[in-house]
Amino acid sequence: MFKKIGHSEIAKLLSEWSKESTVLVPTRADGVTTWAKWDGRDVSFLDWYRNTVVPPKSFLLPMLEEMFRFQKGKDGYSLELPPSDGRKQVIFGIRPCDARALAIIDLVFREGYEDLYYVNRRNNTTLVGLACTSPYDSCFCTSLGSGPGDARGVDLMLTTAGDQLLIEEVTDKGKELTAGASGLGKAAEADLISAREAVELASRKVTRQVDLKDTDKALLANFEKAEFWEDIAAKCVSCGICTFLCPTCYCFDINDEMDRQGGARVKSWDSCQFALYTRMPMENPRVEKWRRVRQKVSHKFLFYPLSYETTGCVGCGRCIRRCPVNWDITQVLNSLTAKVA
Amino acid sequence: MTIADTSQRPRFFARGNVYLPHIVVIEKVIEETPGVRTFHFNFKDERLREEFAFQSGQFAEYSIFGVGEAPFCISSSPTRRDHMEFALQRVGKVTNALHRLGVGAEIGFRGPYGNSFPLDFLAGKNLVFIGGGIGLAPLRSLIWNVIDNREKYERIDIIYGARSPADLCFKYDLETWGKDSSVNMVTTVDRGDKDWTGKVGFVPAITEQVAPSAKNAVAIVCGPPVMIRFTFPVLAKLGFTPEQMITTLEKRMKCGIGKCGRCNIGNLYVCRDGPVFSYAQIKSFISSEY
Amino acid sequence: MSEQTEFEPKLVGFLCRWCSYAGADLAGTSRKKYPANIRIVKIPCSGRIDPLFVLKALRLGFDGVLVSGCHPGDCHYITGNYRARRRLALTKKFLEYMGVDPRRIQASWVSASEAGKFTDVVTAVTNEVREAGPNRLFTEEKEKRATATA
Amino acid sequence: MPQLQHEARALLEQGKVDYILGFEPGTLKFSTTPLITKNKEDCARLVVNPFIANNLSVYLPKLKGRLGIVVKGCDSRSVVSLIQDNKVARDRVVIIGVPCAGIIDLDKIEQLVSRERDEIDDIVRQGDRVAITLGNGKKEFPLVSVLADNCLACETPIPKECDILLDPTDTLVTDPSAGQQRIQEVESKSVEERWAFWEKQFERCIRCYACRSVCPVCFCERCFAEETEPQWVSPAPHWQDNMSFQIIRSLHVAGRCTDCGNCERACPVNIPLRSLSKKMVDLVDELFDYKAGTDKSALPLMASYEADEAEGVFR
Repeated sequence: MFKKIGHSEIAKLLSEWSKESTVLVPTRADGVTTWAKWDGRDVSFLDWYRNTVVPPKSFLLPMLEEMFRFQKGKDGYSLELPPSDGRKQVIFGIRPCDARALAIIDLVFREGYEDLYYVNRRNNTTLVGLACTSPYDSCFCTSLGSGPGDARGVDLMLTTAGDQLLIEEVTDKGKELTAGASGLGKAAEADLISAREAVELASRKVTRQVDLKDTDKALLANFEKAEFWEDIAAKCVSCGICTFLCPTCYCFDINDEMDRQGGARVKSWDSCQFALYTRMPMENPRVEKWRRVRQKVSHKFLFYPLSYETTGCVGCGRCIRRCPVNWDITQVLNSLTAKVA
Repeated sequence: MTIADTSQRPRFFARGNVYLPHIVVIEKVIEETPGVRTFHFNFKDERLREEFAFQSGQFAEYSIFGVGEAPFCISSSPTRRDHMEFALQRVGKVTNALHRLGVGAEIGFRGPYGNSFPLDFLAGKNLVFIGGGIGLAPLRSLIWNVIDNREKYERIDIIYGARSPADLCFKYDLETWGKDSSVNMVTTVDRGDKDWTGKVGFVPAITEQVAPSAKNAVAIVCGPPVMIRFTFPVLAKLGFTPEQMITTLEKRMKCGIGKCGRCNIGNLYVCRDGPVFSYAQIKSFISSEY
Repeated sequence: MSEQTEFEPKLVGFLCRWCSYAGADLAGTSRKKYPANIRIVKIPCSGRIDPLFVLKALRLGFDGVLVSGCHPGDCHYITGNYRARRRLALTKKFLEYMGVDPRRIQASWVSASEAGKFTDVVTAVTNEVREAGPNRLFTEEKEKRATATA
Repeated sequence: MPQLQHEARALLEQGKVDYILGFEPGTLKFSTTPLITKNKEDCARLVVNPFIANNLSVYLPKLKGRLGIVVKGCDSRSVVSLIQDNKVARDRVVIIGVPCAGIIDLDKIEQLVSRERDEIDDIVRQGDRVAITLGNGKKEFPLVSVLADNCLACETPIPKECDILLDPTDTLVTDPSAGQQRIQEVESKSVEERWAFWEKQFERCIRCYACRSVCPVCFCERCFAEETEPQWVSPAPHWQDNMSFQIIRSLHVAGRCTDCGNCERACPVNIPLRSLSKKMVDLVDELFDYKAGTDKSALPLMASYEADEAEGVFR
């Protein structure tokens, strides 16, 4: 169940995993913390990494993806699926919030008709979680029943225990990674205690709080109140940052593109905050900004609970950190419940 | 049964990947109005012609390779399976391109998607079909279905309107139904011309005039959103309960299978949970989301 | 294709119908020779030119773009060519800053009677674009490598 | 900032405006957030500080009624530019000018102290220096090392077009060459290197359109990037399309952009967008002797011309 590893052994471990899988780690490029294929050496991210700007969902739902290619020949059209690479990937250092977010996307993409682009990648992906030690002031995961050490959603969970990392084998997929890996030791009771303390310390740093007890009720009660939503949406500038950087937002667009070799149908990220997102030639149900803001908030905190009995938010705080006008979802949620109370 | 119960409906049989369309061939093009055309089509693959099944009310994603995909209902009836039909108004990039196609052209087709009209629920009832403009397309599939099984249903009223006589779609069907003594057909236009002898007035107003009885009846409404919005209150006034009002909705449906996110009304996705809804299902969200 | 084979550039010419297009026509009817590298698009006025056209032409792989209109003061619509001048000057300078060889974006004033000037302009522009080499601005890195080693 | 609060409140009370657009403290450290209100009590929350980065004129075209707007020098020029484009009528706005002493660039501070903004305890501007508190330690830096690039290059810190001019709190310390540095870095490259540089930058664009959304002069009802017939750029984020979008956007805002720096500030993936917008500002000045938003009665740049200009481009 529990193992441990010293910091100095991590590079060796990643090297071993790199033989069979693409190992993705946090890195910094052009001033942006992002994910990249591990370069085979650098594990310094363990010291500085808090979370990435773009969430790791981009490795399961790429920003841009060719669905299939088409070509017109003598006998009409022929379609060709992209070669499935089938290569395994390990996302090393995923934060608990982002891992839980993938479990939320699973609800949509695995239900009914499976989206094989997502599902195949998801099946080939192993999530190695890294418990947070320094959450941002915009994080609010603890209000969503989670926290810096939450292991639900990951396959392996790594938690700082002194100068070592405690490894919890959460799933069978995780065990496959640790099986036969070198440099792993057995965790002692003291390591577990030390890890628990580290998580508790981190949890206390998550100071932003929301009360979600009556949020769904408040949203339903105020759903039709245009003025109320206009107020909430007033300063929003309708960019796509909050949705594109949201680890649970999955909306996409489908377009055809022609090139010299023929054409392709491509899937790319889309956002409910864009006015054209719902536009039909004759009608657009969400022309007004407040309707789009209402959709974003309601989708996560009313529609998700109605359909899946979970909220569609994990409290990673990216939408707060990166919003160019500091539109703060926690402020909105708290004002909602205050309104109902 | 509820309308949202979709477990029994025919599903797209994709071989593996649900986004990969089948190839269908256009067999006939009918100019319904200056902006609306009906396309008759069939699968290129012989086997699919046999195996393919759908129900009235279901829709599909049609695509022109290199231009894009758009959703339209299957406007023909599953009781008449020598070919299938869809009808569309020329309004945007994909529909413009579709209107340029002629007989023999190949397009992509994936479907059928969505739920369908609840035939079991409709059996033994008086049916009131209320359609506007191209909104007759999905109703038409059901109307033919019902007429081909006429003994299963009671009284049939059809109220159909368009902006002008020239904008009436499926005139050949309107004529046939008008002559059918087992159907009460009312056609109206917003504005008539010198040859027009039928009714003049908006569909909701004409519905109020025709005043179909709500007793043992179900109203099935489809048309432009503004027509739907004004027809429901009229029906309510006539005594129809929200469960007795059924509509089929159109939204921007890119994926057709509840993934891409844009066609929701509340927590329901038109493509996944619809397009057929009872008013009872959507009334808490409809006034501002549709 | 080896690198030694002389590169023949492809150009698109957006010509005002009132002057430069007529000038090109005159060049044709008076049997003046100009390089066949240019594909001509007739536009109602040089003022119709949108930086989007220039960029799209480069995106489509044209090696150079020529916009040609009436001489200052002669615009059929009075001011269209002055507006074109502002737009093009800015487009050219800005694209140069972005990294587009300025030789790829060219402009000229050619009247309906200047068949000779038209052939001179096209010849000069074609030569300059030939020197600038093939436009690989928008090709993918892997395609660039493929063409380089081919 | 009692003076601002007082003035804003008076405008609402006297019915001179329907809305006040200003800044209030944000929910993150060292942040401010737009305050758009009809309620005079809210005016007590208005602030002016070195973090009022947003250009509030972005809200003008869509808000109805008479608007009292708090502007810095660059923002006031955006308002003028919107007036020139008939996007807002002069008599519909009451312009409250802030004599701007410069906006502090938190990215620069993060780099200087190797800490992210939420880990910093305090940032205090003192004249031409800035003091940063981290735990028990306090570090001082010259102000010019933490001011935003566009502020270093600012020529109009004091709003000219305004109805109420607030008292200055501090004076702006500029350093034009420092503000131009990153543009010069691009210029010093060869043409090929430049293209390669931008290609690399736009590879990471996620097409969130924040640059467009925060830009007051990107006011089109429908952006060319969303046209489908013809489709000029793909909605999918290929670097070629990302770059094409930004090139054309830059050209569309030419003569309107006042170098407020908000496109670059909004970009979540750090694309140096000001290196484009400032270059455009310079080109417009150099070619046409035109400075955006300095004359409300002037025609927009692209709607006017001079008989003799830019001839060098034509054969």
